[in-house]
Amino acid sequence: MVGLSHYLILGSLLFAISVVGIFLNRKNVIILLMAIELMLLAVNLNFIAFSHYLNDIAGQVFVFFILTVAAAESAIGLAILVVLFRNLRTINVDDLDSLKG
Amino acid sequence: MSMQQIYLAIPLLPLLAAMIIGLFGKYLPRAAAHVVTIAGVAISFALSVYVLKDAMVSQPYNETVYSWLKSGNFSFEIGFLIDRLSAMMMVVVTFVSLMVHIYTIGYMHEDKGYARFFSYISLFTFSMLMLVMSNNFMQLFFGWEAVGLVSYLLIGFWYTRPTAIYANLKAFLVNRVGDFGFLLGIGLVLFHFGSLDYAAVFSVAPAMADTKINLIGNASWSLMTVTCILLFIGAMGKSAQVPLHVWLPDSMEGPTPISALIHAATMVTAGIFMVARMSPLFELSSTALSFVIVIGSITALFMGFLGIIQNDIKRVVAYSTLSQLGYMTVALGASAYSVAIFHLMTHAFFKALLFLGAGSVIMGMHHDQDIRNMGNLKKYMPITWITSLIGSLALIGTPLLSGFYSKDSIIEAAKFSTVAGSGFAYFAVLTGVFVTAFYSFRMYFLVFHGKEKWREVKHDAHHHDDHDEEHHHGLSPTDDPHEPGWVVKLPLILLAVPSLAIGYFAIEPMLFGDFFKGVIFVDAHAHPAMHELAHHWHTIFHSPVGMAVHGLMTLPFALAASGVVLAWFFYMKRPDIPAAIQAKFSMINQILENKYGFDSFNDRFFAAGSRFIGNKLWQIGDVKVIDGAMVNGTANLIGKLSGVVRKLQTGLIYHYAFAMIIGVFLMLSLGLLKI
Amino acid sequence: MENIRYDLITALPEIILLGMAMLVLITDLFLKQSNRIAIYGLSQLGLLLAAYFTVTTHVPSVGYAFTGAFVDDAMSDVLKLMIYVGTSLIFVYTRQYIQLRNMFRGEFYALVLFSVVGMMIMVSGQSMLTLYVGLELLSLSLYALVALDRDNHFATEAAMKYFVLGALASGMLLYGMSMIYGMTGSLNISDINHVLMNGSGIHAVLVLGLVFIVAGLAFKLGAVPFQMWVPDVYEGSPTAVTMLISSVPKLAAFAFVIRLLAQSLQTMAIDWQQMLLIMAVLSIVLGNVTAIAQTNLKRMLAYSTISHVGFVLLGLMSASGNGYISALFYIASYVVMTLAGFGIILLLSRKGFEAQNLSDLKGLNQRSPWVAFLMLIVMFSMAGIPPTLGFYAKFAVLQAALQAGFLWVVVFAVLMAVIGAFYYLRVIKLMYFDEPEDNSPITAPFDMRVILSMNALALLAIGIMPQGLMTICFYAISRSLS
Amino acid sequence: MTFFGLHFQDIVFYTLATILLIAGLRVITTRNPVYAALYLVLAFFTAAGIWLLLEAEFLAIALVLVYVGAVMVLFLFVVMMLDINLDKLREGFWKALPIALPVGGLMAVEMVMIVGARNFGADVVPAPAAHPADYSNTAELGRVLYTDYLLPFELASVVLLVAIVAAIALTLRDRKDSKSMDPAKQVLVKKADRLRIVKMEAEVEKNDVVDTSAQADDKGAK
Repeated sequence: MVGLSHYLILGSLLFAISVVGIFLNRKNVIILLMAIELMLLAVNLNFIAFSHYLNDIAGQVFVFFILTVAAAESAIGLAILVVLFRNLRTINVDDLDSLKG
Repeated sequence: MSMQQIYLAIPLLPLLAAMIIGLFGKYLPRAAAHVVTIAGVAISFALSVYVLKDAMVSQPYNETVYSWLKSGNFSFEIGFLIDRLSAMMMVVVTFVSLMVHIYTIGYMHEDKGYARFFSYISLFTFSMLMLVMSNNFMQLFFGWEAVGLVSYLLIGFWYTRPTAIYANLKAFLVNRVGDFGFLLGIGLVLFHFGSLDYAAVFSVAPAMADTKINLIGNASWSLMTVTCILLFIGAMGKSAQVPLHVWLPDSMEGPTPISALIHAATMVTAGIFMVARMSPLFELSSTALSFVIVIGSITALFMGFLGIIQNDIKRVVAYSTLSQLGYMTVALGASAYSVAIFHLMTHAFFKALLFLGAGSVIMGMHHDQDIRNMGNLKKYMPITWITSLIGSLALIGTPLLSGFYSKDSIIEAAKFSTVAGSGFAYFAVLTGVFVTAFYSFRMYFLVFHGKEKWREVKHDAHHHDDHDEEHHHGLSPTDDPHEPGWVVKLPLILLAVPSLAIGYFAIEPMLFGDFFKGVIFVDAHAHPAMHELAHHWHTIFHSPVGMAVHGLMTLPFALAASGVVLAWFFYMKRPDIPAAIQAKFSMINQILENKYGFDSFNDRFFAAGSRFIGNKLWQIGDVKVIDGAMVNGTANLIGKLSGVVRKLQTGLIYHYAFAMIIGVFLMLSLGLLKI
Repeated sequence: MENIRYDLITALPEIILLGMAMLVLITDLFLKQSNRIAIYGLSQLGLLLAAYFTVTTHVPSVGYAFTGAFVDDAMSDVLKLMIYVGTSLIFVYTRQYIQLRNMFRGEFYALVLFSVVGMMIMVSGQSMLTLYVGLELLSLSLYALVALDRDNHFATEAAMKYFVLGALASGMLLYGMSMIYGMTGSLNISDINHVLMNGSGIHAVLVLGLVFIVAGLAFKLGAVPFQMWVPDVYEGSPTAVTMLISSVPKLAAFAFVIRLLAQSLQTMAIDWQQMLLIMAVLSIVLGNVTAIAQTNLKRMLAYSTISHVGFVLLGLMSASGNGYISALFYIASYVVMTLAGFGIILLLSRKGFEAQNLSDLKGLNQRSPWVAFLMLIVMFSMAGIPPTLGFYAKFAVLQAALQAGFLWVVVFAVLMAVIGAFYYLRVIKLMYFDEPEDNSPITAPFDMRVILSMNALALLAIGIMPQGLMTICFYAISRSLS
Repeated sequence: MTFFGLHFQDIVFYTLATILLIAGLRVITTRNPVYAALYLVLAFFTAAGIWLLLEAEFLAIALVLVYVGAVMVLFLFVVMMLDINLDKLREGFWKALPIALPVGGLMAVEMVMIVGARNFGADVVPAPAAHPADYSNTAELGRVLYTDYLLPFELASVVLLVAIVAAIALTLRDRKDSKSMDPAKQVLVKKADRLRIVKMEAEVEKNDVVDTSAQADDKGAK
């Protein structure tokens, strides 16, 4: 019988995958943005699972807002990415190191 | 004008002058810089004299002028405690400062930063006055930091060398070590006494004499001992006691008036003043006093040795200052606080005189500071010569001169002291007398007598590895040195007067009268040195003249005299006689050499020996261990650490993200481990 | 109906600023470049109106609006007023700078106003949801502002880094919030506290949530090891935006920490105290040590911020009324100091020249003694030298930590502060003892000079009379936290 | 209904979870960003399925419509728009793996330990009672959204506005070769911008005068 723990474990594994994705990825900024989307998905899964088992709608409302904000966030992220590409002609993560020290 | 307004005016006038010149100096004529600041300091001096006269007859003034803030039980206040101790310090500070202001007109007249310089020394005067007039620890610390800061800035006044980022870190760190101890001490006071007000703390102190505190683990420490030692560590930093002395010789990089004002007469004595002010606390801990006396005697003796091997005129005086500060510390350790303050006062006059004299010589020599290039300057600079001779004689303790009274009293106090380490202290101060006489007169003879050596040396023959070449023009062999104008000579003469006479007039009231009654507290039972000293005075000396006459027959005088003679012999006699003899009668020379085997014995064991000790101490102790390993080591360590930590900031997003993940991971593990 | 009316009145300052932001956006379309100054006036007017309504609707009691999602208490009002003042100063200081850099556009002012609304929501949020949305409103505006100078590739790089790491941090924060929600079944701050007070909830799960929440908060504050973005973003952003990022959002982040840790997770104080302690110590060390090796002024101030954040955390970590008060005092002082510091950098910048290297300060005293004097006060205050404000702020925080029994931490912090004083004094040395490398005159509008002078002198004035600010901080905290 | 001791719902869950995890892994490991985006789409679809299991119907559909339909398309759009050199994109991947994997693994283990069956197992947290047949998830969500959560709802609109403003401010730029009109400028036009009234001398019918003025005009034209 699948219980709450299954959903939460799935969420935590997904979260871990996306976190690893962020620092495993050395080349492509777009993948970073996707890993962030994946991370939010994991969080959403948590909220919905809790919401279901607590029989409380608040968790779903939170997810609703996370989806909205994440959409806005990716719009801005992609806009920055486009500007970045225009300036540097690259989206290689390794090339983003002129600011350091 | 009420007394409070006068008290306020004394520090605020120099501050006002400093602000006017500092902010608007650019828009004012050049002369305005010295006119405004000298006027400020001169009025302060006049008022200080008035205050001192008033303090002789009236009760101490202890009032809060401004309440900064109240936090719980504690309140931070700006307040003045004007008693005879602070009044005397105020007079000394303003007088020396006034002299230095006048002298600076001549010394800095070519410098671009003329107005800036006056602004700083006035600012310094303000800070120093706030320090001595304070009636609480907070304000004391404020003044403490402020004088340190101005001094730090002024050391760098001529620092035009292309310096690395860490160049000043060393001097800075050493002083921070001291300040850190001081701050911890103040923290302990605040924590355990619940107040920062002197009067309140001192009144509670006796009841806390046996309080124990746990610092590390369960070992219990006496509160008084820990507090006093921490406070004294602060004094060690500011008053340049071993091992926190390394910054003082380096501070000679600054202009000479600064060396005279800050690094000889006033700021470096702030530590001595502070300990004397805290006498009610220090009296409660013989352990702390032992610590004080041992540190003081090490400084007094070993810093003197280092003076022997220096060739830079200012460095000789600087090491002499270190040694004299050691003397004062010894007096503090022997519970002879009034003697320490007495020596502080006489030293302020004659050391300022010596520094200003050295500055005059440097000006005459066109900024060549190497004493090996000087000689026979008495012919060209009579006033400087006479006043420097007075200063040197006062320094080595010639009877009737001011230094004699204070220094002999210190030696006597060390002799009578009963705290642990006082035996070593007595030996150290006695030996120190010889050493002091030797290096003082070595310098005196090399500079003012003998051959005019700058006529022989080639200018590229000498070099200072740690000096800015730009400021060492040197004198060309055909030129004669000239004595600077009256703005330089006047302060020398005015300082020579107290160097000669102040001891004679002040010893009886200050040490044996009730000048410091109610100000300095001595537990005569536990620490009898001062009591014995007074007993001596009343039974044997009776008067300053009696003490001088008596002094002629004592060991210190003999040591000082032999030091002078030896210096004369080695630096006046030896250089020409052996050369002449060697040239004409090599046989007789041989015989003379044998006959005077006594001389070479002397040379080898006293002069060469002490030179050797000095050299080794300097190389191993100072340069390698303290300067190299401890100070530069720490500075380098922080510098290197900074460089390494900087590398962590790679600029790469995935490394940043990784750091965040690691952070979360570690916090999570920590949180779970606890469960 | 009464209810909704109360709600709207309570949120009136937010509504006004939002309206003004949109008005700015629309007005901007109809203005010629020469008349653009009007949007500057509108923005300032918006702040003024918001301040007016914040003051007039202020009541000393705590009021809840929007079914408990929004709180109006003394702390929120005080912090909001500080935010208005800070933002207003930012507008004054940055006007010339952005005019010269082709950033004087409606978007700049609108985005700043939006970010201010975000901060106000963070300050007043009483539910995890509101707090999160406020945080994102602030963050998204800031990401865009950093990249607003589109052709500057440093700025773009900084924006990208800020964005990716910021998104990662919000993800962590959300994960933590989901765990707390799962344990308590509520999003509301006070409800969560009530549930936890009753002893329900599995401790391990709560710790899991707590760790992730603390990570998200630490990122916003810029505490080690979540500080990596700070130096890069400070250096890369246009100085006008750096000034914004480094100052007022910290006030909002402070409120965020208070709401989440002190109000909702109060029962877990022992756990988060330890985390904050470690971060505080690391921040103070890393900030002070790394700053020594910096040659870029903005970067140096970034590391200085990190060490200041360490001190704020020390205050928060005490988990006592005094601790929070001292932390609020510290962060308010920090904002005043930072504004003055960056204001001077902006003052020295001119068209085509960014005064962002330490060497640009060389010989400032000869170029302008007054500006050098102001910078001197700022540096003194940052170093914590009495009698400036910075000293008292450090003192208050350390005193609170001492009362909470962290003697050795305090000793250590003092030691590090002493090392830290070095690089501030280095700036003073450069200004007063080195020869200037360029002697170009300092051009700045009159209002900026006057207000900047007042700002820097305030460091001295409040430092001498800190009682007023202290009373305000005391009022804010004691009326809001039971 | 059980298969091999498993409930039907369990089978659906395990199937979807497996696909979700694999898709997630592929998102971060695949070489081509277009594939990564498509794997992410797959992950969203399976996640939507899991949300349906949790009776969050509205959100599941919103995820597909909003996320897959809009956000992921935006991603793909940007990926296609940028001219990226794919060959260099995976360098350094294997070098980082030995560090990344243990840290990620340990972290996952810690998290799984906490959220595992001990604290949230089916026996610890019982499944909630089923909703009545006329229960509408969408209606319920809508009801609270416009009442209890009015403030965040309004703020979310501001967040979206910020995103719009930011995206336009960052990416919109005038192309130099475009011949488009700017309506704002057209509206702002004033008479003085377009029409110039030149005061001229009255025409005098003299041949030489006309000639010189004609010459002057010629020079001006040159």
